Amino acid sequence: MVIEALVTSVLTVLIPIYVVSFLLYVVRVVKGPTIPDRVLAIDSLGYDLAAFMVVLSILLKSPLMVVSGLALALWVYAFDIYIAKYLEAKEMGE
Amino acid sequence: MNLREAVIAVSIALMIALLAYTIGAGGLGPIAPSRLRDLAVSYLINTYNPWNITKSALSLEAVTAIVWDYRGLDTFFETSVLFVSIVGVALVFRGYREKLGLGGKGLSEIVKTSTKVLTPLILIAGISIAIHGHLTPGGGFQGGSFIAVLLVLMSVVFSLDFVIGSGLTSSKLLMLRSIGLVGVLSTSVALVVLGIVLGTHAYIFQNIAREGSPLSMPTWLLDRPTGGTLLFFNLFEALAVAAGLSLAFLVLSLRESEVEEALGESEWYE
Amino acid sequence: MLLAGLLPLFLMGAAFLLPGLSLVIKNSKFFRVYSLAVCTVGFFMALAVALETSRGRVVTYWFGGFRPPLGIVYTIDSLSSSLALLSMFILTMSTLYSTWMVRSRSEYLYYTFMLSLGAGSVGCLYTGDIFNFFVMLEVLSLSAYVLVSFYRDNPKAIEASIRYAIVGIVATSLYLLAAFIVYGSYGTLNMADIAMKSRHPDAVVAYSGKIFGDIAFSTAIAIALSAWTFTFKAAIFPNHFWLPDANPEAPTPVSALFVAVIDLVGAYGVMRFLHTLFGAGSVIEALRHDILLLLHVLGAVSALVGALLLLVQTDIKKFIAYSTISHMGLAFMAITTGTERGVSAAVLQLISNSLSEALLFYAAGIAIVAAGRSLDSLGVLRRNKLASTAFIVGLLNLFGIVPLLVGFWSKLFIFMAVLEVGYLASAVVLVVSTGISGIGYVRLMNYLARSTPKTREDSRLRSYWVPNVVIAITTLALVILGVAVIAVPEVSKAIADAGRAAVDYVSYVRAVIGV
Amino acid sequence: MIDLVLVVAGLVLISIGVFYDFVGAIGLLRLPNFYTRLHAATAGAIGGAVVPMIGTALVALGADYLGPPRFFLAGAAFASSILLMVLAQAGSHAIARAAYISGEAPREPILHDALKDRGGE
Amino acid sequence: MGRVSGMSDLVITLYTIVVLSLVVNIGISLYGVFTRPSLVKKFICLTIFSDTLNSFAIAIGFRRVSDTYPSIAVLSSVPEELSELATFAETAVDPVPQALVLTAIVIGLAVYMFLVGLIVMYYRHYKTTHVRVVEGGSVG
Amino acid sequence: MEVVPISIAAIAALLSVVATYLAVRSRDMLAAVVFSAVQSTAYALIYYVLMAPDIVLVYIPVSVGILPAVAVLLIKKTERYES
Amino acid sequence: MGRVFSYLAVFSMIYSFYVVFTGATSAFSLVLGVIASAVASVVVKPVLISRDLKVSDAIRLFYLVAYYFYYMLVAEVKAHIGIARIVLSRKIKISPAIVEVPYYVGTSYGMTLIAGSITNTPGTVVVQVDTKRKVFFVHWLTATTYEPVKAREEISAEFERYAQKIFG
Repeated sequence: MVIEALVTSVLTVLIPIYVVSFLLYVVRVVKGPTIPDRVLAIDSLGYDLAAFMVVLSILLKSPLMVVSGLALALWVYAFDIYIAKYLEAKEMGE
Repeated sequence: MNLREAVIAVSIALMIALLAYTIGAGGLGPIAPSRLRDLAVSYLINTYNPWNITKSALSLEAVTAIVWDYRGLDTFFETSVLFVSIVGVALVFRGYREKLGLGGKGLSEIVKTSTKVLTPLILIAGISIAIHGHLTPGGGFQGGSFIAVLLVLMSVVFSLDFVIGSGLTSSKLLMLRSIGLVGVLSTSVALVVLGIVLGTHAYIFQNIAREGSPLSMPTWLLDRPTGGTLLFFNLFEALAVAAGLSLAFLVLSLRESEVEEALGESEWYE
Repeated sequence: MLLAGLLPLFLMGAAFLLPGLSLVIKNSKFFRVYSLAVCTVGFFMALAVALETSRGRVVTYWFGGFRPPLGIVYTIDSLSSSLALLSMFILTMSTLYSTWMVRSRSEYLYYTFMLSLGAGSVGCLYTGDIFNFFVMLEVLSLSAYVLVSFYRDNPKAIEASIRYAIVGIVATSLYLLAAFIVYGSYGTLNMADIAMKSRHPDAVVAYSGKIFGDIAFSTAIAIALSAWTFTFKAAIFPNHFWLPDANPEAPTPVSALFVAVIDLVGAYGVMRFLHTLFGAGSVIEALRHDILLLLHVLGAVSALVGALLLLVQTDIKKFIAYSTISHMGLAFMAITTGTERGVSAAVLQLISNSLSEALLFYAAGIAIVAAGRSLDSLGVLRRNKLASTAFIVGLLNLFGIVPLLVGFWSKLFIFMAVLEVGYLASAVVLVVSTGISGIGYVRLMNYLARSTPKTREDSRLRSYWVPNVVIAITTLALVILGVAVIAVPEVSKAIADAGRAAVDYVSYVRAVIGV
Repeated sequence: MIDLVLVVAGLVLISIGVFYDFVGAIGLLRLPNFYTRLHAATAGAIGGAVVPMIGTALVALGADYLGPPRFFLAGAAFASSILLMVLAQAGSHAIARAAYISGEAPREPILHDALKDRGGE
Repeated sequence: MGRVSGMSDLVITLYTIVVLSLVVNIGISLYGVFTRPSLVKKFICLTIFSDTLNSFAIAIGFRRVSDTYPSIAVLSSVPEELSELATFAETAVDPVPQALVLTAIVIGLAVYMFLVGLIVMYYRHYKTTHVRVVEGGSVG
Repeated sequence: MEVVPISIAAIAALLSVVATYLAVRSRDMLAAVVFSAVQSTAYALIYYVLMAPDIVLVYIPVSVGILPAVAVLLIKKTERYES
Repeated sequence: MGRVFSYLAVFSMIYSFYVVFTGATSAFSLVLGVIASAVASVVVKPVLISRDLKVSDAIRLFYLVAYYFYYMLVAEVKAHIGIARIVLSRKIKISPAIVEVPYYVGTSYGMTLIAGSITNTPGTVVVQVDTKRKVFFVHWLTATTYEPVKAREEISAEFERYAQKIFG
């Protein structure tokens, strides 16, 4: 019971900081100015959101939801790679 | 903003205003209700209910149970839509010839090696999500799309040459997809066929014994429930989706030089 | 009834096998025979289902063995079964016609989509579940987009397909939104359940319990959204633009299918939603009346617009497409009278329209192969007595002045139906649009009799027996039906039954929920 | 007792993670150009994501009020953190390389550019 | 509920914000579909549009539980007795919209895949992704 | 207790409106893809907070993994800027 | 023998990841996992391993990976404190530069390990790699030297010592 209270209260305090940093990431996405900047911001946003989802699954007491974090991290990486390929190559299949 | 745009804007605004008003006026029940719709309660009670087995899917996961058992027909035709779309892409690009040796440098060595390391991990994560579809969140489509995005990733990172060269040609993917779909189809009618053989009645998409049709799929494997047909559906669906989506991407990302020959030979007869 | 549940699955499964088989079998003849066989079997399955539902019976099939609000159920009354029979008939005919008309290196792909189109159409008509209706609508629409773009070397075909697809996606998405809203407020997806609860908001049904929200508001917006979708599918006035774009660019057998498969589903949707689900006696009676009136006006407008635009066409396929718009408008006028008689008239109109448009396309197809799509090329048909006779029969049927043909009776019934509810203006519109389109039809006959087109060489022109068989069967169907509507009481009763089935929600609900 | 130690250690790691998350966000905003921002993003990915994931795994092992699925949570969180170590560096490198080759992002300010005369290749 | 009503109001307000933002998104993306001339932009707007509809459905399926947060619609272990199921049904969210949305997402994906094929083909023919305005076509 | 997750959902929803607006407005298609990825991520967070992990698992591969890949491919094959 | 061992190595890697990932405690998961991992290892082995492994490789690997992570941890902590200081200070003081950093490992896995370590420590990012000349081009946030050899001492020498031993 002590553990539950401890975990819940600490996480509840930490979550606003997470949300603020997400907002700051989004500011960078909106400001740009270039595509790599935006992608970089999305990249960090995605990884941190993945971690956030993992953390949130403890707070929401639904351990089974944790896989979504992994999925987000993986496909944000994939998104990175697509944009990188776009910038580098002449054709996507190259 | 010209007149046409203004008309569109106004009508859309009207639509969303109506929608918002409907929601605000309680058209969909109270906002953030504390009681569920009764149908949802029926599903939740029955999803794993050994005490009322004729209504149950014997799956711990209510969403997978609804997707593949209670509303299995929807999902079957959803897979068909995917099938139609993938074959449609093949139709629009028909006549292409996959060519090896068009060259392809892919991305840098570091990305290549990292993706190489990731490959088995993503693959096993996808398979794991598919085979635990009736126990944890996930299922056939989720697992299959994991694997499909892996193939997309490989064709981007290593180049198309690498993917085709390692044996994943479009006809092989088509074959895999057909196997998956035929698996889904035969799982859905398996008990009907068995019922005809044994002389009893069974429904299409039947999973566990129902009133008047006593046939049932195996419900336990070792120490966990299998959800009857759900395990098979998830596996076949994962195969079909993985093969199908990568096929579609493969065809879409063909290089222009591979397609332009096919475009030259006109086969337009009206 | 296992057969009913199996039919769409059977068509779709047959389509699944085709690309797989293509890796093994390279001979395109096999695919023609295969898909023709599948369609024929499907037609007889639909026929069996239709016979089962005659005399007002409602057949249900529970998928997975779950009781209706819990699982998906196919609910087939004489309305849906007769329309499905029509769909399957035209599908079989078109497939047979395609074996002559369509030549391509990858024919198996073409037949795959024909089969999935049939599966989608029959699934839409049979289903008793609004979400399943959406899924089948997507099967149908996607197959249609693909088939429109079949001649991908023709830039116009690609363009038409894109336009059709973009607006089509929005339309089906709006239907999806309507389905979500209905679930949100009714707490169920089953059509019979909804039909019951819209009349008796206090009803408690096993498994789905009571309604959840204020159904008056949500029903209104759901009807508005889904009506938009259905007018799009049925090519009614503000949403008619896709048909003259897309239909002519599709292969001719597919153009022949459009009315019997896609427009039909749109009209069926309106019948189901505005008569069975949220029909007379439901909570939004007054609003429903207004919506019906609006749709009636739209139907009248599209009847006129179609007839007027038809006059200026120089392309055979576009001509027939505009004629379709006009006739779908008439069907809509009949549906939206809100009476049993109106719906039966609309069913007859759909049958007559589908058969004769298909007949026109089949006959014109020969001319198109020989000389292209301009109206001049119709002169080619003079060499083929059967085709030219059939073409004239089709035109007369659409014109609707020959009492031996079904088109006459359908127009007469529509006329009576609109007069019955006192819409005098609509009766005038009916007559005027018939007159205007009549000018067009006479013009077409003139081309048929006089024009001397330049023909071209084509290997398909060596033998005509396949199109001739198709044309003969379709013409016979048209004539026999026209006689039977009056002479055979069973047929006229069946048509009346189909109309009653749409309005009679009680037996629909009773068959599914059992109260 | 061991539970409490695990949970506290995990919470400390999560807090460090939150801090680096914030550092990453601020760095992304304050640093002058794309290449310098890359470093802040790395801090956000490793310090801000891998560390709290490991922390969550520890917390999950300790928090027995979550029931048997907590092993699933711990395992998946740990597996995600391992994957993230591979993903983050490959992603950063890929986008940096692409930006350099395509010249999409301005390189200034930069004091020394060993790649300049090679055109990025 | 046994809670301060101010708290409850706050939750309802926040939840209304979610739903209304989704409704606004429907409007914006639909506007984009109909007014932007580029097919690629239409494609992107369409994906946003259908995503928004799906989110809307998920929002319909959410519920509130007194004292705690609702749980996912997955049983965490094989139930031993019937009462566990009743508790589950009292705390879990609505699984039906999730199942429907799952289907809808896949269908959307399928349609968009094909649309991309068409757009590529369009570009091969016309060398542009702009929709040409021909003979009164108003898809625009 | 439930205020925290719901406020996260509300913030994500507002963010998604901004991202959608920018995606519709921007003339650079690649930027539009990037903005729509932000919108997808925000939606994924909404799904997560509204307790739909199944949807998150299917939505993320589709909407961050496949559709952007296809969209980028499309832009590569056609043109990047709306003229 | 070597072939079988290669498969076995891949299989055990996949299977251990699977067990960690699912937190498997049930026989159902464990048994199905064996089948799935076997299938997966057969599929990916040609992609993953080009030369056959030997048994002796495996034991050495284990220790080295442990050491490697130990060093990595130290470097990470240092670098993270550094970046936090830079970012949160009132005026940002940086000296960004792209420098050449040579490396000497032979295999691509070793190279990736080093590059990954460099990128994963904030403050240095590998922008480009030339596998022919065996040089990384590293973007360095607080560059102190532009000399390749000296830069290697500061950035990657420690990583490389372990990478050399792990992947030779």
